[in-house]
This record gives sequence, C-alpha cells and structure tokens, in this order.
Amino acid sequence: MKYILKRIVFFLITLWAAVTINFILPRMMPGNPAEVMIAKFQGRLNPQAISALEIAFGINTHESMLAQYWDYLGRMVTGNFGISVSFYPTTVAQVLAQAVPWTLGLAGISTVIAFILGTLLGIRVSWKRNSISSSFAVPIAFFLNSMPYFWFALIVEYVFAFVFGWFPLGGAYSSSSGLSGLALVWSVLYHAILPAATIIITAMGGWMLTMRNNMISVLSDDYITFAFAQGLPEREIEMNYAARNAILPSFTGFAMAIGFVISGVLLTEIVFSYPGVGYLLYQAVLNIDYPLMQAIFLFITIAVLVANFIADIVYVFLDPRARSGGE
Amino acid sequence: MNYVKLFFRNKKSAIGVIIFLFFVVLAIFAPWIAPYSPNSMAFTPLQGPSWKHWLGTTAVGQDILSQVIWGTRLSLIVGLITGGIATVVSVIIGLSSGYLGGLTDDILMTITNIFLVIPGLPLIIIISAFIVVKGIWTIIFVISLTGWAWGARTLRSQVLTLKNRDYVKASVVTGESSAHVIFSDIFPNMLSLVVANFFGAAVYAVLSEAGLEFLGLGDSSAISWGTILYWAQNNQALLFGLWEWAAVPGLLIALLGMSFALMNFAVDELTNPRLRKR
Amino acid sequence: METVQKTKNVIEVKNLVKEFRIGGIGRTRIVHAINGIDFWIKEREVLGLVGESGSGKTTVARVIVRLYEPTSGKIFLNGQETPLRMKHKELVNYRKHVQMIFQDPFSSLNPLHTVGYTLTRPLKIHRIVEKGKIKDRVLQILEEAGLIPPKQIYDKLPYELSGGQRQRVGIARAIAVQPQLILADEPTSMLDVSIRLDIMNQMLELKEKEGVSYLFITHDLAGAHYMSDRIAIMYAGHLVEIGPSDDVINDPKHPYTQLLKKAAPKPEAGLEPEKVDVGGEVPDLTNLPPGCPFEPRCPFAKPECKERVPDMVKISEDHFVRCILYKNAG
Amino acid sequence: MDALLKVKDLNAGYEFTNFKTWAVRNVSFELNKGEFLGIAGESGCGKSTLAFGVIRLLMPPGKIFSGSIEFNGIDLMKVDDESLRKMRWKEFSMVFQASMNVLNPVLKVRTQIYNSIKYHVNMTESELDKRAKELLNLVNVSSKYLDAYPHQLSGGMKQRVVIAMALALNPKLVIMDEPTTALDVVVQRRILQEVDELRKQLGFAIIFITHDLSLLVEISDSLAIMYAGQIIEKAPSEKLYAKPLHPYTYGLMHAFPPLVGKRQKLHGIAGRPPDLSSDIKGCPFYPRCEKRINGVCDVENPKLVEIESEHFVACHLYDGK
Repeated sequence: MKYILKRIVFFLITLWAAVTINFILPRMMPGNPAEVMIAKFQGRLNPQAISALEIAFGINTHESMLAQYWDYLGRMVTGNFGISVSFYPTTVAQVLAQAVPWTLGLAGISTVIAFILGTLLGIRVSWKRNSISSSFAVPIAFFLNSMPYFWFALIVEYVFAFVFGWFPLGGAYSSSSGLSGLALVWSVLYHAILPAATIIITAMGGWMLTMRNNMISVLSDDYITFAFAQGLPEREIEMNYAARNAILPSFTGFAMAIGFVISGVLLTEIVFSYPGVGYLLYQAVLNIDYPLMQAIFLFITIAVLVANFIADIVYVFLDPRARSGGE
Repeated sequence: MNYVKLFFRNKKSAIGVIIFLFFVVLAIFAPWIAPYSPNSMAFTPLQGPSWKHWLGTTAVGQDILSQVIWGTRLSLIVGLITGGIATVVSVIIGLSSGYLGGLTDDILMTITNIFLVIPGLPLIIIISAFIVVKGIWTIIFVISLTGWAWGARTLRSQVLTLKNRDYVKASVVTGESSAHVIFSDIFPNMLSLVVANFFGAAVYAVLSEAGLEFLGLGDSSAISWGTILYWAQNNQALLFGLWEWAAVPGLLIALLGMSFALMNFAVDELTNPRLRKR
Repeated sequence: METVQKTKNVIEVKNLVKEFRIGGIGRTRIVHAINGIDFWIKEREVLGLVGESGSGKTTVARVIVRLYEPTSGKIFLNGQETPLRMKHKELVNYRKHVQMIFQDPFSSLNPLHTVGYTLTRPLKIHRIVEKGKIKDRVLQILEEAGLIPPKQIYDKLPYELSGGQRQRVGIARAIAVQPQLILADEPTSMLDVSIRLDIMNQMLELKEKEGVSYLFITHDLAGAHYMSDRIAIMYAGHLVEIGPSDDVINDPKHPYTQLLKKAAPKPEAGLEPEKVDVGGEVPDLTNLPPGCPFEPRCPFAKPECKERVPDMVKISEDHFVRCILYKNAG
Repeated sequence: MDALLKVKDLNAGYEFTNFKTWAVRNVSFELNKGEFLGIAGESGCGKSTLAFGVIRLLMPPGKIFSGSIEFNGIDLMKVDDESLRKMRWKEFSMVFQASMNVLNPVLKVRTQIYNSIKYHVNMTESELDKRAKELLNLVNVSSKYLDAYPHQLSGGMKQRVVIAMALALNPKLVIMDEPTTALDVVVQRRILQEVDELRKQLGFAIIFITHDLSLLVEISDSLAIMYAGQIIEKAPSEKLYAKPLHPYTYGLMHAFPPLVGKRQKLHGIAGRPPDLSSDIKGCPFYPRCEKRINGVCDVENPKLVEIESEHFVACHLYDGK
C-alpha cells in the first residue's frame, strides 16, 4: 500500500502549501492589504479584535517572520481562524460551520450525479459513434462545457423561477417559520433543484467529452478486438472491457476537473443566494473580510484534496496495476 | 507539415476558427461596428430591445449592444494573452522537468501537482481581493498564475516520451548540444501539443475572467462581457425582464470558450492517431 | 584474456559494469544490466553480439557510445583508456570515433528534418569538410549508402522514405564522421526480410571502403554468422561465450549457445526441426542468482554452478567460454 | 480430404472518408480439417487483413468488399450478427499478433478465461475452474496464475494464456497472426512446438501468419505466399521449399542467411512493394522482378493456377503466355 502512503504524503504537502499561501499572500502584497481592512473597520470592532487581526496579518509587530509563521501554523492546527469582521463578533469557524453543510450537500450530490451521468453518456456516445443522437450530443456537450456556470445559473433562474415561477428564486429553504420534519426536507429539496440542475448540466458536458475521448482511444486497443473475437456479448464488451478501462484516466485527471466544478458551484451559489460557502465567500469579498476569505479558501482546498484522495483510492481499486506498486 | 491543412479541413476546428475569426473582426472593428460609444450615458435607462437599441440600455443609460461589441476586445485579449503566458510557463516547466529529470523533476512536479490540486477560482478570488489596485494586467497575472499547471504536466510527459525516441538519442550521439537537442529535436515535435494547450488555457482564462468580473473583483469600470454581466446582475436585470442584458454577453463567452475548446480538441484529434481513426 | 595482438584494437572493454537504479525514494532497486564483460574489436573487424531481449546487449552499445555512463570498468579507444565520465567536449571528440546505428528506422530520424539536414549536422559539428563542400560531401555519402539518386533523397523528409531507405540514412549518418567503430543495434530487425540482406551487404561494403569496425548486435544467430568475424553470446548481462564465428556456430560450447542454435530456424538442415526442451525464463536482473545465471535452465548444471559465476576459459585461439564444463587449453 | 474453409475471390481493405485501400485482392484458397497452413508475406502485404477477414473480424474502417467465405458448409457472409457471435470461439478462434495487449488489463486471468467459455456453453463455477486449470496445464502455465492480473505475467506466459483461451472450446480452426514475433527465439520455438503438438492431439486446423518464412517452412503442412494483397504461390511446404516457382518466393527463400554451412554472399530483393491504395496494372511484383517479361507482366495480372498437383502459382513464367 505504498501508493496510498504516497498519496497521504502528497495530501499533507499540499495542505501545508495552501496554509502557507494564506500566510504569505497578505504579507507579500504592497502595503499590507489587511491594514486597509482594519482601518476600514476601526470603530466597528473592539480593540481586542483589532489586535487579534494585527497578529493574524503581522501588522505592528516586532516578531520575526518565522515566529509569526510558527504562531500562525499553531492557530491553523487548532482551527482558530480568528473573528469574522463582517459577522462581528462571531468567529470565522462558527460562520463557516453554518455554510459548510449546504455546500457539501449541494456540491457533493450534484458532482456525483454529473460524474455518473456524464460518464454514462460518454460511454454511450462513443459506443454508438455513428448514430444521429451521438452526432448531436457532442456539439451540445462542447457548448455546455464552455458556458460560464453563473451565466447558465442566471438563465435557469430567470426562466424557471422568474418567468414560469415553478421554483423559488433563491435561498436554501422556505423562510416561512415553523417548517419541520418532512415539510422541511421537501422545502430543502425544492430549493436545491435549480442550483443542482445548473451544476449537473454544466459539469456533465466535461465528463462526457473526457469519457468519450478515453473510450474512443480504448476502443482501438487490441483487447477489445480480442473480446469481439471471443464472441462476448456487446454489452459485456462495452462495460467490462471498454468502459472499465476508459474510466481510469478520468480519475487521474480528476484534480483539475474537480477544481472546475467547485468553482462552478461557488458561482452558482452566488446567483441563487444559496447560503453555502460560495455565497459566504462572495459576502466576504464584498465586505473585505480577509480572515473569513482565508478560512473559506482553506476549507475548499481541503474539500478538493479529500475528493482527490477518494478518487485516488477508488482508482487503486479499479486498476490492478496501481495496486501492485509501480506508478 | 500537412497538419495545418488537416486542421482547417477538420469539422471541429473549422467551426472553431470561424467563431474565433468572427470575434476577432468584432474586436478590431468595434469602433465602426458599434452604433454608439459604449460609455455614453445619453439614453433612457433600463429600456428593452428596440430598433434604436437592439439589446436595450443599462441602468445608467448605456447602449448594451455597443458595450457587448466593445467588450469583445477585453475578453479576447485576456484570453489570448493569458493563454500565451500560461503556455509559456507550462512549456518552460514541462521541458525542464522532463528533460533534466532527477531532483529538478521531482521538485518541479510536486509544485505543479500542488498548483493543480489547489482550486483555481478561490485562489484567484483571494489574490485579487488582496490586490488593491486592479486592472487588466492584474487579472491576466492572477489567472496565468493558476492556469499553467495542467499544461506543464501533459507537456512533461510528452517530453519524456520524445526524450526516449531514437532520433533524440541519435542527435546526442552525433554530438549535438543539449540546447540544440531541446530546441531542434524535442520542442518542434511537441508543438501541436503546445498549441492544444494554448487553446485549453485560453478557455480557462476566458471563463475565469468572466467569473472574476462577475464577482466585481475585476476592474468594474472597464467594458468586458464579465463586467456587463456584473452590472446586469447588480441591477437585477432579469427581474426587470431585461434578459438580453445578461443573456447575450454570457452566450458570447460560451461561444468564445467553445471556439477555443473546439480548436483544442481538433489539434488533439489530428495528432493523436487513435482519435483520428474512423 | 591476454592475447598477442596482430592488428590494433579499436576498442577494448575490461570488466565493464552497468547498473541502473529504478523506483523512487525508499524503494530503489538495482538492475544489473551488464555484469563485468570483456571484449575487444580490431580494425576492420565485425564482432557479432548475440542475445535475447533483456540480455543487456543494447546497453553494451549505449554504454560504449556513452549514452549511459558506465558504472565501472575500463574502456580503451585505440589503446588509450577513456575516462568513465566525460564533459561535453570530450564526448563530442570521442563520438568522432565511435558512432551508432539505431534499431528502429521509423523513430531514429527526426520527422521534421530533411535527410540533407540530418546528414549535414555531423559534418558541421565535427568539422569534417570545409563549409562550402558540405553539400557535395553529403551527396557523396548518400550515394555510398545506396540512396540513389542522392539529389532527390537530399530534400526528402523521413515519411517519404521506405523503411530500408531510412535505415540507410541512419547508416549514412553514422559513417559521415568517418568513425573507427560503429555500434549497430539490431539494424535490420525492424525491416522486411527481403531487404535485410541488402542493408547488411551495404554495411559490409562500407566496412571495406571506409575501414570501419562494427559491433553488430542481433538476436538472430544466422544474421550474426553472416556479418561477423567473431561472435559473442550474452546472457543476463554476462558474456558466456566469444570466439570466431564459424567456431561458435558450428561447435557451440556453452549450453546456452547450444540452446540458441537449436532454437534458431534452419530449414537448410532438414525440415524436421530439432526439439527444444529447455524451460524456464531469463532471471530477474534486479535479483540475480550468485552463481552462473544460466544454471536454473541448464541441463548440465552441477551444484557448484550455484556458488559463483564461472571464470572465462580459453578453449582455443580466440575462443573463450564461461562454463565449468571446460578447462583452460593453456 | 474435407475442406473446412473455402475462401473465394475475397476482396477486403480499409475505407476512409477520402480514400480506400485494397489490402486483400481476389484471394481464393481452401483449408482442410486439421491442416496447418502457413501464410507468409512482408509487412503491409495484407496477410493480417486476410486473417481477420476470413472470420469476419475486420473492425471499421476495415471492410470486406466482396467474395465468399464458407466455413464448414456455412456461408459466413450471410450469417447474422448474433449467430456469428455464437460461432466465434466455438468454431474458430484467434491468437493475435500483439498478445502482450490482448488481455484486458483490469480483469484477472481467471475471469477472462471464464468469459471466453461461459457465454457459449453453460458451465457451473466448479466446472469452469476445472476447465481453466486444464487449459493452463495444456500450455505449461502453472494454475496459480489464474488469479494473477495480466501485468504480472511475462510475455511468453501471456502468449501461452492466450493460446490456452483460443483452445477453450475445442474450435475447429485457430488463426494465429504472428503469435510469436515479439518473443525471444527460444520461447518462440517452444511455443511453436507446443502448438503443433496440441494440434496433433486435438485435431484443429491452423492458419499461421508470419513475416518470417524460415519459421514456417519447418512446421507447416502447406504454405501460401502473399504479395501486395494476393496469394502468389501456394504449395505443400516441402514442395515449396524444394522448388519455389515464383521469383518473389525464390527471393524470399534466399533472403535469410543459412545458419549452418558455408558463408556466402546473398542478396535481398531490391525495391519496395506497391501502394495498396492505388490500382495496380499487371503483376504487382513486376517492378522488382528479375525475370519479368516486358509487354506481358506489366499488362496482365497472372492468375493463381495449379502447375503441378497442389502447387499453385500466379506467374506468367508458368502459364504458357
């Protein structure tokens, strides 16, 4: 299981890099931007909060960079991200904790659905390469894949929420109080349909094109012809011979793809005022709330890393060559 | 080589090139094509489409069609320049990592993988939130910073296969210098991949720029498709029923992105014999 | 292995060893590709080096031409010992004397360079002729390598040539610097049967004309016999037998050489083929047995074969074998 | 003797959007039950296309243009896809050239052997297990490799596993497309030996395709020589070896140096084979032939005719013209 050990080491290195970027960025910028922020909130924050911010961003301090860094790492490990200035006096950790479940739910479920649907479509389209539906599906996928998520979200919202009024304009659940039990669940689902559909439809195109390309390249492999020579049923060849192998590169390219999807989720949330991490990030940006931004960035990085790690593990199970060491 | 000919004969790239040229023409001749000055606020605000204003007017009374036409310039420039910078960085990193190998390779590839995994848009958002003075170059810089990693990785693996080709070994045995081997034997043979990568990076740049502008993190006084969308969203264009205001610039972003993506795929298809079959 | 030398040795290697490190940090393994081999090649001589894939024969060529740095051992060029590690200048100088022909003519030519360019480079780098005369010289080399008409071939790109023509360009490139030794790494194995002989004949012709020596690497015993004055047999990084071609072919001593001969197709010896009943596979080069590498497959193996690699034994003039079945003939 | 396979006027090749190649041109031959037929020719002469063509396994853009194939009395050109699928492996199987790559990298050897059996005959798990072990035993591979993945096997072992799979359902015909080219001389010889022994034991017919004529002469019953998509000579091996009639066959026979005996200078065949995407007028070997008859050979393509009993040749030197 050296492979998994290697992935864990990489996970830790990347996490460290993300944390360090967070530390260095504000200190690297001309005229520490945090000073601007603190000056802006002067009067609205109590002096204690301000001095905490000063420590966090290395302003008015005589400590060496290294000491600051050490201090900072310590705070990161304990989950102490400081106080949110836009939601003062709530701590960043608390603010984040409220948003995280929404994003995890929305992004998690829709990404998985998009991946499965896109991959299945990619298999189909390449297997029936010369059919009419395939020749339509490919250009459509190209277009979907090139759409800005937020724009598609806007259009979807306009058409289905505003013009037809079938779905709510935004939010995560009905604000009418007293909802509980099944009614609440229903309300949550109802509010999630449009944002989820946006993410699924846009992300699906990319997965489909990737899978289609992988499939086409696998289909010219000798073991496919050999499977035909053996008189195996088409379905068996399509799934267990072609698709089983074609899906492997999807996992190695997962890192970049998931980054794209996450970006899309953030923007979609903003359009639908969905109270997740993306919407929170938007508010942090509007209010120049650096501590909150940093914590969100760190959270997203960790989420992506975990997703990647899971993809790596799945890959090990799918590819026996990875299991027995080697690359 | 005859790849150039094949490129124009390929259906995907032909469509991609046509869309791309359309935007180039739009960008170059914007002053002549656009009916009004994009900054002129001389019109009645928040008007729907009419013969005078095909796409209506903004909240401060600007002609949206003129803005969209002028906006082509910025989107195109950001796409091309950022794609170019990201490609140059990927080529440098990919070539040195693949050719030199050893410890250099290990270090460069770890850095590349980190950049690959750290989610791009949030990082872009953080960086541009920290940068106080904003302009087109800030955007280009920030997007290039996050857009090179994938290219570096694919180019490196290409270098590794090319490095093991016998003709590279033959050049070494003939007595060629490393520089000559890299620039005469390796680099020219991976040009198509570099080109494909450029298109890929350009798609990424166009979409990221639009996202940044939409969040108000760009230069909101500049005229680009992203800022038009930003203003449309901020003025709740859709709720006023002014859907053209948001629909058209977004559509153009998608089309430009698609034209780059089509050209990217076409180059891939032409140079990867397995995809070319049939 | 001291012999009285009638003609000069162009190249001589002594106890040549090449190891490769594979795998990343923490899981490095060592591939023992060449395990101490000795041989020499005289002026205008062809030494055939025969072995199966993975026996290390290609590595021998690549170490001698210094595509790989030797791990240890000595390499003499014209009697002069050469340093194991060389700087670029030394390398260029060395390769003026030692050149190489590659196995795959489809990958050994840069697809973007014309034949003319490919052949001009060595002449420029090694300053073989004055600048103004380079093109004339290239045309002359093309003609000598059987690429006719040279003026047309000069401007061609590799994809316009047949496999045989490409390999001739490879030969022309090697011969262009007028080297003393050419290492030919299976130069005909990727070519069609009908043109292999012509390539071999061309090489022999150039040997006479240019006074070059060859190390002719092949897995085909018959081809080695056709080309070479002497033949060396390699197995798992060891030289197991070396001697005059006719002796090695007609009277193979080492059990492995005997096996190779049995397995080679030879319809001329009758249509009923000899039965080969030796099983097993070539040992893992990362985990070589301490004894004779052929011992696990050898029908004559004795317990002591497991203990250490046998010494080279001289059987007759110029004929040596690394096997305990034989005694020094003095 | 009974003919197992009758191929008549087969034309096959590859169809692309802007051009077409005829890799197999008007090929006719018959194969008897239990016969070992060797087909030899240089790269690009159409021998692989023929091999895939006769069992209708040409994948697009490959295509059979015309001709008839009769297998055991059944017209293969007329059977529908499902019946063809059922015939495959049970009636005829194939061992590929690049056997390194014909095993599915993500499935265990066991699963792949099972798959080749269970879609054709009903067998219980334990019967499958027994048969799989039997098969590996047949080709001298230890049954412990049943639970290995392909990448854990050496090249020679993979080749043996593929041969074992090809014999799984006792087919009447096994087509072998350069099955040993990538292997070492010794392994190659051993596998050939084993295949021949199995054939004698089990009685299936073999079409063995290779570029290495020397390999075939010793082992096959009869030999067909292909050039530019056509069979230009076909005869029992000993006849062909003793007296090659076609100038191309003669050239090929003398193009590999003998291992034993005196060393003497030999020559190859000058020139290169014609481009199969163009029309060829006259005999395709005409430009390279040392015995060509101008005005005859460049005008008419000679037909394959029986010169002596069982000895067929397509050459104007022998057809009396």
